[in-house]
Amino acid sequence: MSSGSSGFSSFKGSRFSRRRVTAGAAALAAVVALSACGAKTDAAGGSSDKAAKADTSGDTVKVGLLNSLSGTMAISEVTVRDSLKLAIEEINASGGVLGKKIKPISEDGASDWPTFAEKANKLIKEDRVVATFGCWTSASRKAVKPVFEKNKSLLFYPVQYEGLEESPYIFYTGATTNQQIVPALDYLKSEGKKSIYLVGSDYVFPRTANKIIKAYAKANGMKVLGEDYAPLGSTEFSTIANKVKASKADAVFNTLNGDSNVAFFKEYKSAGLTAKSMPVVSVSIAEEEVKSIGSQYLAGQLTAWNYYQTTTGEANTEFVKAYKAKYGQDKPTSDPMEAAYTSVYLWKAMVEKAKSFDPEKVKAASDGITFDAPEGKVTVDGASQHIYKTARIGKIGSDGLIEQVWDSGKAIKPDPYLKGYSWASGLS
Amino acid sequence: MSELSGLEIRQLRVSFDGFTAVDGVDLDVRPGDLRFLIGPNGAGKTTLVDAVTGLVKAEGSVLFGGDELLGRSVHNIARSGIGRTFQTATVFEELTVLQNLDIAAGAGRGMLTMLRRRKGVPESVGRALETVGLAELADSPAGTLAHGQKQWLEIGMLLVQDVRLLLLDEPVAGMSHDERQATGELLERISEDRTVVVIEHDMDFMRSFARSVSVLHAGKVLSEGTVTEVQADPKVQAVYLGHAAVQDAELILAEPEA
Amino acid sequence: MTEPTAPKGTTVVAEWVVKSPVLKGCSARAAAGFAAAAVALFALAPLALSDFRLGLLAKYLCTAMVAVGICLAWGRGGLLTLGQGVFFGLGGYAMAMHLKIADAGPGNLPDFMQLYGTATELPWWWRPFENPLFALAATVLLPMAVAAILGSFIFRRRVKGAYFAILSQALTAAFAIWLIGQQATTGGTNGLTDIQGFFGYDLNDPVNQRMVYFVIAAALLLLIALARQLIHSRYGELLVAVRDSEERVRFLGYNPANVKLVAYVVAAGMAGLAGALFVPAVGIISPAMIGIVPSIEFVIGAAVGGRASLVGAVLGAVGVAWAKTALSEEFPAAWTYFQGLLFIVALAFLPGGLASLVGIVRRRRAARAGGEPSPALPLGEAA
Amino acid sequence: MTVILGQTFTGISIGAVLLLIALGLSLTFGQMNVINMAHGEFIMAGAYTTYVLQKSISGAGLSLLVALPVAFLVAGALGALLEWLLIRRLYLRPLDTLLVTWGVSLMLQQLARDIFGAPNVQTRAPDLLTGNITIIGGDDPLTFANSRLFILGLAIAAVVALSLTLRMTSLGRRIRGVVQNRDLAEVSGISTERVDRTAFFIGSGLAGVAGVALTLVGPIGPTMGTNIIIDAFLVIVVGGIGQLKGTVIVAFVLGVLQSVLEYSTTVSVAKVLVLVAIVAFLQWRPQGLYTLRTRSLV
Repeated sequence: MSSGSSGFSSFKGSRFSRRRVTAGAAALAAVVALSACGAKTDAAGGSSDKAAKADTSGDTVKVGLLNSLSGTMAISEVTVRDSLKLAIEEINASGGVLGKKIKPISEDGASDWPTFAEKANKLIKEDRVVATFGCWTSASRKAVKPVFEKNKSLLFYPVQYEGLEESPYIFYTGATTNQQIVPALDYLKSEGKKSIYLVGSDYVFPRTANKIIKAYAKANGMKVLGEDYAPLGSTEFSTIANKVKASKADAVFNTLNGDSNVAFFKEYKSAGLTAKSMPVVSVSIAEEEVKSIGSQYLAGQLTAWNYYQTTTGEANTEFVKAYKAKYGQDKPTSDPMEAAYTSVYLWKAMVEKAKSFDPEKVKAASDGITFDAPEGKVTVDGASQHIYKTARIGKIGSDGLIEQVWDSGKAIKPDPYLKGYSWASGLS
Repeated sequence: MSELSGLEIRQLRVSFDGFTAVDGVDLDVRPGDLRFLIGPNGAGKTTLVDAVTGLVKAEGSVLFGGDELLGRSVHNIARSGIGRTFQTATVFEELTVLQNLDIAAGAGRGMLTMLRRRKGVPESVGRALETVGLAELADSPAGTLAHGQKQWLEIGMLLVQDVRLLLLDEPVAGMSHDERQATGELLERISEDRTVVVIEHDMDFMRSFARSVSVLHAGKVLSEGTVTEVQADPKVQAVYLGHAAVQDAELILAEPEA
Repeated sequence: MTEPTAPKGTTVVAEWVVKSPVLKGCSARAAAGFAAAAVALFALAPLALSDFRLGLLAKYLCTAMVAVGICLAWGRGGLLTLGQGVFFGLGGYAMAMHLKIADAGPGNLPDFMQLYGTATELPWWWRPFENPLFALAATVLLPMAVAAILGSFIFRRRVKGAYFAILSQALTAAFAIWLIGQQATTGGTNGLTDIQGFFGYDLNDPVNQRMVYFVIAAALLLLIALARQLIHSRYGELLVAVRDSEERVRFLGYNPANVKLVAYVVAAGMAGLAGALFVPAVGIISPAMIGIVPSIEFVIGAAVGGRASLVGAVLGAVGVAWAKTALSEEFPAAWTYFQGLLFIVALAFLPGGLASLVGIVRRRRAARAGGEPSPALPLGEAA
Repeated sequence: MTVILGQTFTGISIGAVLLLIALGLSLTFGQMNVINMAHGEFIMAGAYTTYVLQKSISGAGLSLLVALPVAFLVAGALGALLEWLLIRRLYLRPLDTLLVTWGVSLMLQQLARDIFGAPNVQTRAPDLLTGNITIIGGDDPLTFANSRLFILGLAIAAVVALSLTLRMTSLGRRIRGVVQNRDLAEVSGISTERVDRTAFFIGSGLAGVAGVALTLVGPIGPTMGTNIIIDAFLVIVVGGIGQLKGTVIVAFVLGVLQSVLEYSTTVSVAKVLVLVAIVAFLQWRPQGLYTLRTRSLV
């Protein structure tokens, strides 16, 4: 075919115009981009400070609730969100904070760490909240930590965790390792358990916890007979159950998370292992999880927390009553929920002592703040921004509730880096 | 165009899971022939072509212009100058006629040419458009072509591919009488400087255009020769109807394969 | 046909482009599109959006970059890759590793290694990433190399269609599990977080965040231009041919494995670059961006917008990511339903994605205008 | 010795679970070439059926037995509905089916969350199935879990039932006819539409049965399906399309491989190694262990 056909001659013409337009567009884009940057460089400093500053002008103040309402973590985090809302309602009913009502802004972290960072940014910059409550997994906390630090805004984190962290803008109201894992080991030791097997999900908390356990065991004459990790969400535990059984350990230390616990305990029972022959101490199984695994498989097994629904005391009776009244009689209360509930009251007390919502002033006022929490009296340690907590070992009953069988007697001073324990010196 | 080459098949054997589809075929196609392969369903015609083009594994020997084809990959065999079509016209429906031909012409193109846009119409593509009579439709998507036009496009693709051996599987199935005539004349022209092998059921078409015929039956070559010789062969008559006349056999043969 | 003169001829051009596929790669419309996109990305968005929203847009644009690659590999090449998370992750980790080393300063270990690791010095495979040039090159070349190796195995053995999709999904799952298992050297589930600097620029500074946005926007336009060139080149035509009939292409003397490999490798490189730029924009890379779910989410955008259309895929990716943010802010449960519905509607009833609506509308209008309706736009037509 | 026997049994029992969850797929994916990502949610539907039935039937053993047929019907009905609503429009576009059904699976998960709540629910297993039998006594005992034996038995029964149905009944012959040559089957007066829907009903129903079995060993929650679906597809891919025996063999081989690797390394490493092994295997046999030969030009 000759190239003189109509199609091809206009082909050339079109190319020509395309070049021209493209060149024009590129030049325009470049100019616009440069000018946009130039302008922003001058203005940015002022405007961004203003944007990040919390809004305390009206007669309400906003706080952020940052929890996974969808995805795999929603199971646990929704309960935390519910108990945060309960605390806020109670505070508003009794007059609010510094005369201002609290307005909660709830955001969904969607069990996805970058989403947590995004939503934290939104709460601080768009909603201009005075403080944020929430996060559950270590990964989500690590993801938002720089956001709160960058914007100098406060996060209250309500879940037991692996320690080794002190962020100036986070208050940790769950247990650190020396308030949960170390006491649990003390308990096992006092019960005469000489050898243990470690089972955990493959993520930061179990791996760090097991590092601490191994150091403790070495210093205390206990043997660690095995250590196994299953990918998060893994539900095939027959091999691990075989390994545990073959090890003939005195006890199992379980740091599995979520769905994996269900499969693990079903397999554990099928293998003929019982709470009598080889007790399992779990640090991630609270009342809610007992409900979903079934006491058929769990009765007699041990847990380590700072609070149970059955914890005695006036404050807890009222908390449980209020929670069930609001969310249903069949809804149990658990440690992270209690820590979340407590965190709101602690924040209120700090604000009132500081007479300001300003994060810097709130931080400065935090040391020594106390609150009669459902778990008992808690005190804020201003230096580490953790709180003093009592450790409690519980036994799961056939009714699905957890009965306390041991406690540490007094609230333990938080020590996230385990500086007070000589055996832990090589850990970090 | 390079010199004409012929096809030399010796003791070709293809079996699938115990079933032998081609059972020791010897076949010679001399350079520049217009050979028709006929035979009842399941005779092994398409499998034979599959074996030659590397689609199925086979034993024996297939020499083309003196080079062994067996054991080589499909695209490798294609590059040595052998092209084929399929029972159902297989063109790239979402590309235009021009694009189809351009792709067929370009197996040997270098990286840089491939990554640039096509500018103008390559000479061989232009010639093929004229040869197969699709110049008017160059910019239409191939999917919008009529059935016969697709078959011609396929033949055109083989032409620009510059193959020396064309293996055509039922190229006139579903065509009108005029289209068949045109196709036949096209094949005659093509076979002036290429070797052509056609699998066909249409006996009229075969009689009009075949220079030589091979009859396959049950995986073997039953008969070979000119149209007249083959029609007169009692073995062929026996295969097709046992006793009946050739005329009847042709009726049967004219039924298109499902 | 005469050369149309602007501006009266704009609609004529549109018609003309549709009717003459030969010319579709070179239309003035495309150039105008580029100009409009550049103005929107470089001028309008920064003026209209707050720093926070602009940051989100940067994140969406990273998703769009992956979608450009998916458009090429899946839309044009028919390779449904449910494993783009692997390449996104490789690019992201390559970038984040360098930034973590740079943050830590010379001689120091990145923070998480001090916390969770036992090593006193950088693992050997971290060392090359100290070099910024190596790290930058690796963000694109590493995913491409991995794709080349995987692809050459997979395609040569003619693993295709659903097999390829499931295999790529399994690979991304395996990669995520492996990453999580290496906590001491990869940060495990946490990933690499708390990234402070970007080649000497402090990421806490909003001005620098803005610059990161501009870099991302420019990279996206660059990738679109690159993909356009590929799609409209002879290679692009061949790729569509391979998608439609791989065997036929083989009989024309091409090795389809190589044709597919190129698209797969280029898509991997694009995902890698997207991952690398995601890191300074969001400040984190973790296995959560790599597993099965994020990998499928990369595909959603392209599918909804129109897998075979670059513009469709890019707008689809940005739109779906935006819808996720907007809807999940208010109704987290509704988002899941909406996401499911999007998939179903887009794929079952509108396989060309929203981009095919443009074609349908245009044909209607042409029909109403009394002209002959132009032939149905096949999947690959609208660009 | 006990370790080897124990791990082999564990591997076989993992294989039995894989086989149960993949069996339905061998019909829908293997025979009909439909990639149904919502298969995992049909398994979930079976598990929730068990949960719901236990609320009205008190005996754990009885409710489990009742749950098997009921879950088959529930999941089967869901499958037939899905086939009628969506999949029949997509038979020629397998990749699109994959993505569409993934969307369906998202919606079914959220539906389960809205109906039963986000947390896992519990079912009571009959006491008989929570124990174990001792094969070798003594200091280092070898025991087989009753629940695993039950699943193994159930898997074998399901395979036998399915293959008998495919071989012996006229329905089975029609299904195989449609699989082998759709056009010819249609010309021969078989309603391919009805055969498709029936096959899909059976395949999905088998997922429901698998769901009942899984309540004995795993969690029952909205996301339970997503955790296992990829494994199930890999079994079919490696086993080969359209071949029941391939599915059976591969399920057990992968189970044993997984358990042996888990024992000698870690679970994560084992998972990665199994996937690598699968990729390597497909290098060797890209069409899976067993393949149907066809002459069609794909």
